[in-house]
Amino acid sequence: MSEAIKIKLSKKDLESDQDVRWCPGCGDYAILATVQRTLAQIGVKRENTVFISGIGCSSRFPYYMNTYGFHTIHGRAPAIASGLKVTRPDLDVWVITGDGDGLSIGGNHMIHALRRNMDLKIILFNNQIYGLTKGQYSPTSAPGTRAPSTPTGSIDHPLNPISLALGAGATFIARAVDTDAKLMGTILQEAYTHKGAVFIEMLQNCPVFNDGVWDGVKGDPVGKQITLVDGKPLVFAGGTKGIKLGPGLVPQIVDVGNGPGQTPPSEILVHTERGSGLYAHLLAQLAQPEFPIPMGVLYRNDKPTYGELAIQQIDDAIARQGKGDLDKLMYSGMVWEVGADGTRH
Amino acid sequence: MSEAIKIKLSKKDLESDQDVRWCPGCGDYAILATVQRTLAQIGVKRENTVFISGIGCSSRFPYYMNTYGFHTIHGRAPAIASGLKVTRPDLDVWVITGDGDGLSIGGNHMIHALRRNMDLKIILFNNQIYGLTKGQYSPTSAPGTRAPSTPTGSIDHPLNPISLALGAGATFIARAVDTDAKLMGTILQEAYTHKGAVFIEMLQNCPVFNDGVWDGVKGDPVGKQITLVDGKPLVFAGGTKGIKLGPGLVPQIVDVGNGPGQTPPSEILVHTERGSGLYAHLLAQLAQPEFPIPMGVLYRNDKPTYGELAIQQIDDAIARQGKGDLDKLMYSGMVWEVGADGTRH
Amino acid sequence: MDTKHLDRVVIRFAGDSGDGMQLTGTEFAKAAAEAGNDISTFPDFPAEIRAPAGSLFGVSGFQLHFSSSEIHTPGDAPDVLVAMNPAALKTNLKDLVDTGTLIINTGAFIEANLKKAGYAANPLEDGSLDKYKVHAVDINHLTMAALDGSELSNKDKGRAKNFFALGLVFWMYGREPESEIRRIHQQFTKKPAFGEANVKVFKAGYHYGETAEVFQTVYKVPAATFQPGMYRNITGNEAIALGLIIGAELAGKKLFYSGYPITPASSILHSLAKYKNFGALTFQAEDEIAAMGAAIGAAYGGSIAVTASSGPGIALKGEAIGLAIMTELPVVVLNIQRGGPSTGLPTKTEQSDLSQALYGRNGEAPMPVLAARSPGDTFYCAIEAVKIATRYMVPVMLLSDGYIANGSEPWQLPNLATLPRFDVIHRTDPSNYFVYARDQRTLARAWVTPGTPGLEHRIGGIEKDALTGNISYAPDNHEKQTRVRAEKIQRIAQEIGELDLAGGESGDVLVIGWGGTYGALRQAQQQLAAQGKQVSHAHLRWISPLEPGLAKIIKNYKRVIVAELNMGQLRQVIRATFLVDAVGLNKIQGLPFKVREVVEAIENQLVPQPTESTAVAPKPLAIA
Amino acid sequence: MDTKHLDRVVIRFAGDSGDGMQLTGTEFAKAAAEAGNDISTFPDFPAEIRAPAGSLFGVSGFQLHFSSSEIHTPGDAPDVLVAMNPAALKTNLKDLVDTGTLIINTGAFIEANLKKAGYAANPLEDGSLDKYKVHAVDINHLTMAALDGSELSNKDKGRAKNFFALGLVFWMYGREPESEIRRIHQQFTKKPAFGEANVKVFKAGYHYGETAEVFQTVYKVPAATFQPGMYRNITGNEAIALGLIIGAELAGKKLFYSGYPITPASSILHSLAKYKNFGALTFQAEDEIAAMGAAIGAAYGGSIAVTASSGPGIALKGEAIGLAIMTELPVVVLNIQRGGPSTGLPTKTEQSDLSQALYGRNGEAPMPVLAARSPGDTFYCAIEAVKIATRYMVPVMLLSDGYIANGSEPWQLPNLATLPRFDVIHRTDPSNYFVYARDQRTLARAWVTPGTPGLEHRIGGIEKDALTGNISYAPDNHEKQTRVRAEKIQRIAQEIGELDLAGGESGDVLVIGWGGTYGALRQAQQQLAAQGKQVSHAHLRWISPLEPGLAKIIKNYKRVIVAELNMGQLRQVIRATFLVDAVGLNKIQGLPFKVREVVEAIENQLVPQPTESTAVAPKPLAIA
Ligand SMILES: Cc1ncc(C[n+]2csc(CCOP(=O)(O)OP(=O)(O)O)c2C)c(N)n1
Ligand SMILES: Cc1ncc(C[n+]2csc(CCOP(=O)(O)OP(=O)(O)O)c2C)c(N)n1
Ligand code: SF4
Ligand code: SF4
Ligand SMILES: [Mg+2]
Ligand SMILES: [Mg+2]
Repeated sequence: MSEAIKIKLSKKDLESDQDVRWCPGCGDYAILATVQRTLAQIGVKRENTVFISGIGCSSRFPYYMNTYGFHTIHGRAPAIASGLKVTRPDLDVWVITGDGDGLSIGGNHMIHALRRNMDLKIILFNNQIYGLTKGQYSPTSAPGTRAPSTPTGSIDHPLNPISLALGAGATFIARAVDTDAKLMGTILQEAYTHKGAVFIEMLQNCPVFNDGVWDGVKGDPVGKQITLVDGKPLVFAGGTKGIKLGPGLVPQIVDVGNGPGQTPPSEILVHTERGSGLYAHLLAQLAQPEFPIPMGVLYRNDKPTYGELAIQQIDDAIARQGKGDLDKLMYSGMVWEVGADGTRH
Repeated sequence: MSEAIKIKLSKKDLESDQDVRWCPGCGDYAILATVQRTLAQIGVKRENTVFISGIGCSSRFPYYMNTYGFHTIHGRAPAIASGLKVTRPDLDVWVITGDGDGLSIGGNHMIHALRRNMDLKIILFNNQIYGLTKGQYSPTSAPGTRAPSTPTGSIDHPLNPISLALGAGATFIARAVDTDAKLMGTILQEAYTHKGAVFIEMLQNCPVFNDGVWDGVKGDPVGKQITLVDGKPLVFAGGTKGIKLGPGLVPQIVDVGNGPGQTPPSEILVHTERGSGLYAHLLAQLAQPEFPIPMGVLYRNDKPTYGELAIQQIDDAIARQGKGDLDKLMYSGMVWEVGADGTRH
Repeated sequence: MDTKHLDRVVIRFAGDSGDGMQLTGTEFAKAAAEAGNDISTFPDFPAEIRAPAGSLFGVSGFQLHFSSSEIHTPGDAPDVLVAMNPAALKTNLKDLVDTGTLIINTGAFIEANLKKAGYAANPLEDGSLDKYKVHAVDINHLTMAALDGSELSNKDKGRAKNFFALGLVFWMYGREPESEIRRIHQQFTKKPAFGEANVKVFKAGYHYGETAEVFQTVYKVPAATFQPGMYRNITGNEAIALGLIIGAELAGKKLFYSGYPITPASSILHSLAKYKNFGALTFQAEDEIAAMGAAIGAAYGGSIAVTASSGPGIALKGEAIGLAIMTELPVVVLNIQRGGPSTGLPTKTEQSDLSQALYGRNGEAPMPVLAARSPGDTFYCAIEAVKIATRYMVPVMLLSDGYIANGSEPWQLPNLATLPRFDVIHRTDPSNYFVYARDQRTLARAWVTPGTPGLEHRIGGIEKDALTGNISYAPDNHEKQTRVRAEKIQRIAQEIGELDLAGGESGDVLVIGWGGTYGALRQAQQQLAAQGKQVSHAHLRWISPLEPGLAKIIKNYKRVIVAELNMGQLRQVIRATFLVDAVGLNKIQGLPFKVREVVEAIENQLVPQPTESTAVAPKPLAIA
Repeated sequence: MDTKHLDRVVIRFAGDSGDGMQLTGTEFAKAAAEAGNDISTFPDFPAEIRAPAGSLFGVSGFQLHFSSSEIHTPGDAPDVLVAMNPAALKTNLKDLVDTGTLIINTGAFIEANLKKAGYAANPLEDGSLDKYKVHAVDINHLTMAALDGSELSNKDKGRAKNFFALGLVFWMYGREPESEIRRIHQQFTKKPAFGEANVKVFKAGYHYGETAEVFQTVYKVPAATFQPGMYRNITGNEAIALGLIIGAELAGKKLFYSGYPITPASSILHSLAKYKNFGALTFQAEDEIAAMGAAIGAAYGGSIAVTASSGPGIALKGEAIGLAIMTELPVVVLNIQRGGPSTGLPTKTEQSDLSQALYGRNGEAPMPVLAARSPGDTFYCAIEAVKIATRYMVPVMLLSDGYIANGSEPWQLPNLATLPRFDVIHRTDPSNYFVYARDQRTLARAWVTPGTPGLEHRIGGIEKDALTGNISYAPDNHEKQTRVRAEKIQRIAQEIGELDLAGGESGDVLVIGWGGTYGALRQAQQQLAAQGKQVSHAHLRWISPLEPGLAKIIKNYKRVIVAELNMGQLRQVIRATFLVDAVGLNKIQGLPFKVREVVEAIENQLVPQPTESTAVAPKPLAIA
């Protein structure tokens, strides 16, 4: 990412001159505002910031950012962003996608970009629906979702975006809900400083086609979510409840405390952003309705990025063979001369 | 799957009249022979058995089976097989793919077929290379693989096929190496009886472009693999060593026994095919060189298949609305009559 | 209060995406149909789901043409414009005929909205509307007034205002309010409170027209005369879905439909998903490639396999369509065209995917291509596509477009009993079966499906032996198979009926068209023929193979015009095939032809003039 | 022992995929080139990596044409066939000229192999080879004998037998063995034991020829005369890789190449991956769509972005190519064509992706298309593609094919210093910048890359305003932009030089060709012209836009033949553009034209005859 000299920026500086075209009440507005505010706080260079998206309501995002932006085609943003980032390491490249764009048609590019640890900051707007095409179910829709293409309910088992990202090899994984501006902001700050493949699942409400899908996950005190803090135990409901690992590697909800029938804090799992892959999978599997859903930074891991390694290989080659000599290159292999007499010498 | 009336079949009955066109010594021969032998032992109906493949050396497989076969296009076999299976539940549909066909270009169809729990038996021939196109590295190639397209070594982090399948939602996951005909046979037998998305990773040797990639994983006694037995502890090296779950959810190799510095058998993890998802992820993460690699049936889970549910919905609709009446359908909506006088009545 | 008789009226309802203009238009269209008019509709909505209120890009429009005589188009220009807010007025006024009637919801003409619409001054006050018959009505206020005392929230009350407009026009055109009231109640059985409110407001609008002396005249458009029979109002996507259901029935097979949502094709999937009790299995795939793949798998298994998309999705299916061509499996591919290239104009209409349909695959990969001409025609085209695909063992591309997909017309219901069946027979006889042995007449290979004992065989995308179907790299075999695949497509000509030609078999100008432009082209030809002009119109259903009828007549005209909503894609085929110096009438604006545009273009060709040079790559004849 | 002088020789080496025939052929070609002959080679190998030994489908062949005068093709039919086993004899004998020379490795003619090759009787004994000059040599045995006492395993010893054959032909054609011996040692520096063995066997073969009195004659093919200059032997894929490196250099930019492996394009990626020290960044993507996507991203960032594939992969790229067209970004797309449709004939050559290149995308999506004519020409075409893409801000499709990609010829090395540069300038001036403001001459928009302060802007695949580039659904704007995108392609004509025409600007027959058929067409024209026939040959480099030079002359000939390795794809364009009744010379066998085939086809047109009816869709003129 470009070294961010602190230039004073306001949210306004990051707003483009385009009218925002989302439906009134769409969760996308809140995410947009938070991104604009956070980038202003960070003081990014607008000219070195690029937003690349696919197709979908969420993918209209780049038009509204007063930075460079590319609204590409359905599902291909991670591939296009990869080509840009490896050739232009000086840029901050953000990818905006949706649950359909990024996990249905674009699922393969997504996992391969993550696998390569491309230095991209990918934000997936998960509204569990295809908004732009008027409300068909998506790969994250709950089983039984009634939508125009599934009037009697969807029958496929949804994907868990966090599990998929983890399995694919993302090195920074986080989750927040569109109504929690504060948490979104913190996550974006952290994501900005991470070198490597960032995957953020933004739980986004689509009031028109899937209103209230995320109502169930809002609120830590009421025991619907766990707000993750690195090094702190996995507790919720005001600290009265916690998660421990039960027999057969099955997570359990327990009452925290030293009283009878309670579990001592020492046995509660402690959140570790840089924890083991298995621990991260445990977090990924904590899902509604059985469990409160973890919010915040779930996983972090520092690995060289594809871009760094690619450029390293070029530098090494130059160090080893010297900067390429074009004439040498042309004259390599069996070369001979034909003289003025037209025959070979 | 078609109810298998036991008709006596020999391996020969499952061999087509086509010359097998793999390189001498290719691991594909052993897998082919085992599939033919096992299906003969099961006594399948050849006419109800279909092999569908993509493109690659491995994908030539269907030509050699004396069953129905479809050699399709690169990466799309799971999608094509899905269309066949949902419309023809009476057939046994096998999918043959490779690490490039199934995880590179075809990765998205793979995860979505698994997610939907399509009743397909998918066998992925993993030779960690693109054989048919002469040896480029694949998504499963070890980092640093030197291949025609990566003369100074590959730089992307490989995918773990088992983790991916698990994350996507496969309901039967197994692994074997091409030299272990016995284990391949058992797995195929088990897979045949499973209803739902089967994912089998066959570790296959490509003597021409990637010779010996799997030499390191052969042999339980020497501690290079764990042969999984449902209900039995995760031990290897002749039972002298085992796997236990260490602090921070990190698996550990320990000496098994009650002596000093040894770990009592009771603390060794016990293999459970129908275990928790987290346990399955633990198995998936046991990889060379730190760990011996688990062979056999890693995971099993019974869920309704996409096909069952789709047909259920049709039956329910008929039960609810009665068998569709075409005239009613045509005459639905606002219908009016124009009389002989050409005007509306 | 006098009554004026009109032959035809074109009315357009325009307002915010949230104002319910599509519903208002649809309901008024029903009333016109009910009253026995011929009708044609043209919904025109923005790409945004619900753009912010009052914005220019958020305006949604619905145009209705109703008439006492036969019509083919939604009309060139509205005689009446209902504008629910300033943005709607701003974006639609230019289309209104001079001296046209304007019904304006003054309640929405507040400072904020005027600003959003970019009006410096209020057009209601600056005299800029003087040349029109303006009816300024505060619909917002009157709606609220009508619902005074209702327990609905003000927001919900406001939602009802489109019913006021509907009531008003019901009165203006002397429509029977009763059946509409019934329909409203039906539609809101689940929310009776809303039903009540909407009816109240609808009546209020109706009575306002009656009482407010501003409306001195009631216009009556007498009933049109039709072929005797049963009719319903239908859109192209509804009809194509029905055609697929019936097509599968006529083939005696089950329907499998796989698709990935895309505008304007999605609603076909939505319709078919409701027809489960007809045994139709629908599959929403992860992308278009998978949708095509699943269709190929279903076809291999013996189903009537169909997939649909629009331009970008069809581009993605190209490689897999090639597999269906090589393995000779019957799959029907629907392309509901929209504006391109790339994402283009997703909600606008265009005919620019013809070349892609003909050539958008690697290698020599010819496939049959036909195009539907009107909403109702998509029904018959779907059936024909199923018939040809199964009879010739080949994937078939059926082209429709956003205009006929969403547009509607009164449609005479066919008598199903009279539709010819084409039952599929799958070969089951193992005795000397060869996978690529062909039928003498159709050149089709036998459709053998898995599950058939003794016929086990293997197929694939590599070139196959002309008889056994085994992999073959033999040079002569490849040439032979390539030519057979091409010849098979040509043979389909034997299934194609008479060319649809209006006007003489010779004359001054022949206009050739295809697909959704039928209405405008035919109407233009009729106008000019009525003036005694030697103008004919040939409308193609089949482009590959090219309709055989064309060859017989195309050289009999002084001028040939190929009219299409693209840069000249059919024109290229016509010129190459017949070496005729056909000129192009081309419009690439995301909109259908206006009859006037076609008439002018033909008249230009009627006055002798040098035809454009053809020494350069075809340059289309642009229209004003 | 006498010496016979020949003008030219065509020799083919044929054996198992494992027999090393490609190496043998390549080495013998080097020797011919070294001796100053003009050469042309044609490797022809199976789709299988290493098919089982002795199988018919496992036969791998390498044909070499070397000559004392200028040649353009690897020769119609071999004068000499080296057959290492029965399968090789069986599959190749039919091509050998009557009275041709046969060198047969009798050691491989054992029962088992004869059976695998489908020989009932041993052709060496049943007299079926009587009409040929047969040299029966037990190469297997002689190889073993030569390595008697070597510490290599018998398997490894056997591997050396191709060097025996090589030595033998070295002697037959009086080639200098020394430098070959040097080359062998170099190639095996890592495994000296093998090097030693191969040299031993090579010498044994050479001396066998010398001593065994069966070979009475040594044939000498004198050196050809060439343009003075530096030369190297090069294949099409090697040359295209060099062209990309140099093209980027001439543009003053970095090269980014993304690809997904596919025959016959993969080796370009392999070459470029070795050029890291030239700053070339190569990316093996997860599929072709991602490869095209990554190229678009790199172009957006300011790199010279290139992606390559073959037919099936290009089909997959279609939608993304449309995005590059809409956003007007420079990407070079290489299609190394192979036999289609679908997977088709992966290792065989064909020209059947022209239509796909021209039309294989949704909407009106024209793009420039050019084609390389020979291995060396791919170098210049690659440079030209980079130049046009960056100068006109458009994706460019460059067509090559398996024949020129793998075939080789002596290539005169250009003097890099004399190649004109076309340095790219990225706009950095923010003062009144409009994203879609265009250059007057090229109609290109400015190439502004991220990282430029003050020029932040947004682009995308939805139609854009003709000036600001903001989303626009305005009808007139769409028509305007569509026409500008088309006009931009036509403007490229101003960059195209003289038409390559051999023969008069008028005459009896004009043969029009494009791409890899150049050699056969040009040689046929030369033959007939030498006989005084009024035959000309125009070879097109640019198909979109069509070479302007063609319009001037095409009407000056009695007959026009369009010769292509497809069913008539260019012919369709020629007929539509010029309304000329061009007939087709079409071959779809996975093989290049033979000069004889072209000559015969032209002669057919020279005798007056009714030209085929053109009232039906173009039917090509088949060749015997
Ligand atoms: C190739 C292609 N296929 C399909 C479409 C139609 N389409 C546009 S957006 C979309 C899905 C959008 O869903 P999601 O990614 O969840 O975004 P959301 O609108 O919900 O924010 C689809 C199917 C398209 N534009 N291009
Ligand atoms: C669309 C398309 N892209 C690329 C190819 C070229 N191709 C054929 S097989 C293959 C990869 C094969 O690797 P894998 O799936 O691992 O099979 P293996 O040969 O190793 O068994 C590729 C890239 C193709 N045939 N089609
Ligand atoms: S449809 Fe849903 S996701 Fe799309 S803009 Fe409207 S509210 Fe937002
Ligand atoms: S290349 Fe490798 S994988 Fe392919 S057939 Fe040969 S040995 Fe097997
Ligand atoms: Mg969504
Ligand atoms: Mg492989």
